[in-house]
Amino acid sequence: MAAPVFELNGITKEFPGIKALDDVTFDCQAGEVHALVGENGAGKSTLIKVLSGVYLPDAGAVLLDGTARRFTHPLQSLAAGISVIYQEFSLLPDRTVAQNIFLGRELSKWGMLDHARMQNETNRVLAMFGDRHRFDADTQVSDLAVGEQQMVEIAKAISLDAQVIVMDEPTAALNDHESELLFDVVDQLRNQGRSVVYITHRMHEIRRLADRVTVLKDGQIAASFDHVPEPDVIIHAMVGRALDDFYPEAAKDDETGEPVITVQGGDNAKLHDINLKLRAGEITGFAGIQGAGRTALALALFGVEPFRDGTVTMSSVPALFASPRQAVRAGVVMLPGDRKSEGLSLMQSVRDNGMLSARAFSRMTGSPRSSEHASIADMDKSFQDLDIRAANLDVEIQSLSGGNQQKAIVARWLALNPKVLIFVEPTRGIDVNTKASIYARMRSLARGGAAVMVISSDLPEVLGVSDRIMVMRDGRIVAEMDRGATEAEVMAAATGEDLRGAAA
Amino acid sequence: MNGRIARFAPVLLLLAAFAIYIGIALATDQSQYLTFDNLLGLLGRSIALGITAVGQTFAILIASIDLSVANLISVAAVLASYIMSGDPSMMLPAVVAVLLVGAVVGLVNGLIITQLEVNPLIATLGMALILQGLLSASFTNFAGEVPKEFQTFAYGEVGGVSVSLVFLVILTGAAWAFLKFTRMGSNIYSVGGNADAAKLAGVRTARVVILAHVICSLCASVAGLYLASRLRSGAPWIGRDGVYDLESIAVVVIGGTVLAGGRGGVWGTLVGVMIFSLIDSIFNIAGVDAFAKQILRGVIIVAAVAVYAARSKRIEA
Amino acid sequence: MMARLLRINPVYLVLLVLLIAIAIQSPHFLQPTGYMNFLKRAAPIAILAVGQLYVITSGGFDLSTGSVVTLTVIGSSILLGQNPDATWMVITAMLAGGVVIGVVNALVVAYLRVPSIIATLGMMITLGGIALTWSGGSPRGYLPDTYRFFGRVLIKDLPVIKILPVALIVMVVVCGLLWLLMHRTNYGKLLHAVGDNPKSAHFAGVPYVQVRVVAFVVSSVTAVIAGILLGGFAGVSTSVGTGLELQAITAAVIGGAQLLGGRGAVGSTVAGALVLQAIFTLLNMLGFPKPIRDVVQGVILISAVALATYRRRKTGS
Amino acid sequence: AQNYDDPVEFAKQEAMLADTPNGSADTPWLQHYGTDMVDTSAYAQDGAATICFSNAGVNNPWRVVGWETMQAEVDLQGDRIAEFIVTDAEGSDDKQISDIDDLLAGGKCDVLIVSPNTTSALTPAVEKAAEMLPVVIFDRGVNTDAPVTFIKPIGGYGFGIQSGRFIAENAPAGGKVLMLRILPGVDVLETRYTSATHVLEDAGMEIVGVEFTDGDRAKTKSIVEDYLQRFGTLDAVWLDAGATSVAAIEAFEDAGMDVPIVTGEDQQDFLQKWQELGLTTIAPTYPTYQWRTPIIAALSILDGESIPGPEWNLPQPAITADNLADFVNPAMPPLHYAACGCEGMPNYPERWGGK
Ligand SMILES: Nc1ncnc2c1ncn2[C@@H]1O[C@H](COP(=O)(O)OP(=O)(O)OP(=O)(O)O)[C@@H](O)[C@H]1O
Ligand SMILES: Nc1ncnc2c1ncn2[C@@H]1O[C@H](COP(=O)(O)OP(=O)(O)OP(=O)(O)O)[C@@H](O)[C@H]1O
Ligand SMILES: [Mg+2]
Ligand SMILES: [Mg+2]
Repeated sequence: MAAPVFELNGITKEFPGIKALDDVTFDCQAGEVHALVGENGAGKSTLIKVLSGVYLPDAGAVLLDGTARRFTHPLQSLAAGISVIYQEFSLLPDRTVAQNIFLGRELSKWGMLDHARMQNETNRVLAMFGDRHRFDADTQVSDLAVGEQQMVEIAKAISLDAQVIVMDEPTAALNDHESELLFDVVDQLRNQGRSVVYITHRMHEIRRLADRVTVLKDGQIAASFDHVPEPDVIIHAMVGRALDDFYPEAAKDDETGEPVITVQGGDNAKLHDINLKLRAGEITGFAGIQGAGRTALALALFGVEPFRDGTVTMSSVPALFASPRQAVRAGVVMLPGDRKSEGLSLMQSVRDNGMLSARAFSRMTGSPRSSEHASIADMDKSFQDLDIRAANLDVEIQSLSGGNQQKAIVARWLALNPKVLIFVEPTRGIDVNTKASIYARMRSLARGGAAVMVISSDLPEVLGVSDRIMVMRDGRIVAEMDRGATEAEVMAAATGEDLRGAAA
Repeated sequence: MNGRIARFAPVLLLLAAFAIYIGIALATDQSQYLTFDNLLGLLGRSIALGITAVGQTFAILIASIDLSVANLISVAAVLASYIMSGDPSMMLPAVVAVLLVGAVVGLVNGLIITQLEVNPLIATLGMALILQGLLSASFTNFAGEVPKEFQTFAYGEVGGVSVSLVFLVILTGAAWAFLKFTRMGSNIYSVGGNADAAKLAGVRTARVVILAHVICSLCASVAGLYLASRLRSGAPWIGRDGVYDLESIAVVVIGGTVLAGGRGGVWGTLVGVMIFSLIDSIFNIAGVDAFAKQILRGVIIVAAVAVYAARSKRIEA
Repeated sequence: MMARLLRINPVYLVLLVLLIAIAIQSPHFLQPTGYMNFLKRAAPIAILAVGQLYVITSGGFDLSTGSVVTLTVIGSSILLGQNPDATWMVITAMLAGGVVIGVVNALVVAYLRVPSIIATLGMMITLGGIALTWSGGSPRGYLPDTYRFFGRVLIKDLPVIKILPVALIVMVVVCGLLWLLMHRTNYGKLLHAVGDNPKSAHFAGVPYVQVRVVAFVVSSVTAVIAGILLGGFAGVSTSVGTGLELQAITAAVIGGAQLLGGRGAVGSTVAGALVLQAIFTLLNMLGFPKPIRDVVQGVILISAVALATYRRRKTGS
Repeated sequence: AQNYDDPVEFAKQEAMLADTPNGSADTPWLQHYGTDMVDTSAYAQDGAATICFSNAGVNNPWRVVGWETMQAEVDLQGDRIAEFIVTDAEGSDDKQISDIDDLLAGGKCDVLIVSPNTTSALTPAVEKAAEMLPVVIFDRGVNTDAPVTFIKPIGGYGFGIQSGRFIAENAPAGGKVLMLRILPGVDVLETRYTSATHVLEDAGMEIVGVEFTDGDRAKTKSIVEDYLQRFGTLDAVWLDAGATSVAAIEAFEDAGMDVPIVTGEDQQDFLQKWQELGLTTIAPTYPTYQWRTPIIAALSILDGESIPGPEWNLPQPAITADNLADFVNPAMPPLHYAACGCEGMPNYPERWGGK
């Protein structure tokens, strides 16, 4: 085997109260895609940050082309040819695509910025995605959809012509179409002889891309494969057991009840002629390409950007909410897609985050220990049921991993016994094991009589969890399918093209 | 689309203020205020504010703020007139000393903010108190005097236009070019827009923050020199009495630079200054009494900022 | 061990050290008149600081409180000058005025989305103008003894403590109630959540506008109460409130409040106010002039925040 | 920097205090010391005058009373004044310079009155204005003789002499005196302090402290409380201005002590407290009737009449126990300055906030 481009040898990294990495060894060769997988909190991102110099390891060595290096700033690793797409976005919304791509290494001529050359370079990099993207070098980033912003991130990393490119869950915000663009880019990189470290929770991406697979668990190497094994082998290594029932079983016939919420002729700036019934006991999945209007529909139902026209009713009572508070009061709740900015109070404790909504709907002067909807004890029990892992429940929630944070928001809503739950990208950045438990939770909520709405860019997920699938395109619901629909059928409806032939 | 409205909002506000000015001048039969000289004079009213605000724009662009400018202005003015003491040969040393003090104050502000990670509002407020205290402990009144030659800065004219006005326009132009065409200028926008992202991309954010504060403080020092020239001397209260801290922030924001950083520019700030001068003049020709003026000014600041803010969907702190 | 020490809010320790230093400087301080006078003077600033803490915890600043204090004193004296027997009615009217000002501040912030520094700065300027217009620039009327009771009267001939200023009772009651509201009710938790992340609070169904309104109202109402105490202590003047908002912010910051929201404790804020008052007292005793006081206030402001940042990093919280 | 401890000026003002001013004692705002007059025939013009006034600000009660008095004087003059154009610099030198520019640019002024915010800063602007039209300065001066005249009361030294002497004569010999000042750096206040200090020291009084109050009543009261704690008692409190005298008096009251000499000024709240408690004290004045004089002077200039100049020194009476009753008027606001010379003017007392 050729010498690896980089090696991480015996890396150990501790944070106050947690050993995030424990004697981890990892490497990557030229022209290779090495997949790094593991549950939430396994230490994947931390390992990458050690490689790139965001963190200094407590023990162990970083070797590049066989020489030990000590990066203390991402800039140094970048200069050494390591480029990272971090899990958290790092774009400047008020600047253009070109300005973002050249952030920190602007080209200049005679001491003046060379705007024209940066523009050209940017367009050259964007060409790697083919011509199927909707933006160009001088588009302002804030005008882009989330998936497109992720593509800018990727373009930025690629444009550096680095030898090593690390992608930390790059497809988390991408739809299938955009994911395909990305896979093409990864193939191109491999063919150019670059090394790619690819972190993901999605098994089919590993099959599609990886040459090697390493599994992290609790900060240690759980398994390492020089080939791509079957998914259940990987999953077994990640969770320590096989996942038999990954997706929940379908709703039984007698479980589907009356419509809980009904929309007729719903219309606003982004949505047109929405007719929709969400039924008790049923999980309704929403599929569509980015910008199809799924999030907009969720925001309309939840009262953030309400319908301007049409009627919404819940058991024949008008339910056109003007604010989330009204929606929640009526029993419609949403789990936002962007947990950090829309879901969490990062500085508050896990408990306080869980209790937040229960308190919001109790008397303001009432005791925070036992509000009308839940007591601290109830909440602690709920946390336990959901298997939330935290040092203790009084730590700030920002110290928890993404999956555990998501569960805390689930616990928050459970306290209010909601009638309609809207999950937006419920498993973005969440590991397989936790995913399964969230799916199971959705089903049990439905069994409890709630209507569940799921919006996800992960098509297998939509197909796997839903009893009924609604496909959206250009702000309209264009198709309704039953459980058992195929990816090809859904994509055909979502794109308006017949892809069945092409998919074969 | 929204971006475009935001871009021109300061100009629209300026036109509105201008229309009111003309309207009132005509309505009260005071058309003598509408001559070209008078309109130039309008801008000339606010040179010190303009110079300070150009600097403040840099601080706000990096999502910081500088509340110490007013007191630094006093320090600069007092120091300048104290060192000059009427002696033309001391002009150069005095200017150098004042700029040096400005640079040091900016440096210290920047260091406190970046190295001690103190909230900029608090850091510069603390600096303001420290500067004012040190100055008042050393000087209690007008100190020294600037020589006649130095008064050219405030009172001289080139081609019928005052030197100071020309200076302000050149300063603004230079600041604009710096922001637009240099890497450092680009970094200022990046750090203001998303400091973490800039850091990850290898921008030395601390240096950018410090530089922005140094520029801000240098501008305030120059404003102090201007006031020393205009008032012939410097006193420990002139910066504070001119409320240059709050007014400079207000004009920057009215000029379209967002307090959260990363968006805006110095030409907008200059427009903001013109709006403020116009408002002052409107009050003068309409004969609004001093107390009512104050009420209106408070309302106008909030209303002008609301014009920008109401469009944004963000939930502000 | 070190970590545990770091976790205790150092403000209490600092307060203890300062009080010991004062007692050494002036043994008289240990007698009832000594420490009671100290507490009496600290009362208005402690009350103001706790009110300010509510706004800081909600993620903003309230710069208008100083002018609310002034307006309260001026307004009360004008109204009572016309009808000296109406003390209770005037106090009620002033508190109602405080509520209105708080509501306006909050609505401007929440609906017009004007950053709270600018919104309350505008309010500060406007209220200053209103106070001047209402009074014609100079105090009018007077404050009868029934009104001045709260700020001026000492209850005498008590066992052990001998004297007890009414202002101290007011402080204990007000701060006690606000402690309960902040730390023992749902509201307090919601306030922290809104300050931490307004958007996620909004999405969690928190009535964030109401939460903010209450925070600003608490702040303005505490300013009215502080105004009643200050007017009671020394009578009418047009400058009573000047600079108090900065002292209140300083006190809250010394007490460890997290600027921009999400963290704050009433107990340590009161301690912060006492620390500030103790420092001023000590400087006076040591014969330092006012300018030096400013310098010291500036230095402690910066170091308090720097220390808090440092602690947070060390304890990893 | 200026010299605030000038023996020549001290002697000059001391002499004026002893001297009798020219003119009728019923109209002190028209009186003047000495015989120097300036000829203004060059400025004579016909018809109603447009008077322009650049005010430093109305940012303290003294200026508020003065400003009302001046406007009343304008009303009193009726048709003689066609227009009275005013700018208010809100306490900023920079703005006042612009204001004067604006007034000149407006081109309507026949005569310009300036109440400078600070002496040296306004000098160039005033010089420039004086080239174009007659200028009258009052209250604070300018460093130039370009204006036609500069109207002011006797001055700060005189004020300090009056209150200092009273303490020296009425307090126990060698007694403890606390001196309270508003803030440093204001010329009229600095000279009050230096002259009073000389008088007190010469009389062998013990000055136990000099403190700045920022003109804040709460601070004043706190300071006096602290001194009482430290020294047990005080024999006199000297203040450079009367706005916070009552707060100083209250500190004694609240401590349950007899009130010693606490000097003040002609503010009503102080005078009333004095009368109510039967205090032993004095109230030197810096009379607000000086705001009447510039209007009268301006009109005289445009009539070509000679007026006192280049310095027009107005009398500066002190209120004593003998004439206290003449000045006390509970109908007036607490910080109304009794020596306003405004009792006979239109709209008295409402215009000044009385009832
Ligand atoms: N800055 C930090 N301070 C304290 N603990 C941290 C920090 N960063 C990460 N951790 C902890 O280290 C562990 C590993 O986190 P890491 O982010 O590497 O997980 P991950 O494998 O990337 O998970 P995910 O799939 O959710 O992204 C987690 O328990 C996390 O809570
Ligand atoms: N959390 C949010 N809060 C407020 N507005 C949002 C939020 N998320 C999305 N939006 C708004 O909704 C619009 C639609 O979002 P987007 O472009 O992602 O399409 P979408 O409707 O989400 O389509 P899909 O979800 O099917 O991809 C966005 O342009 C944005 O203005
Ligand atoms: Mg991760
Ligand atoms: Mg979406």
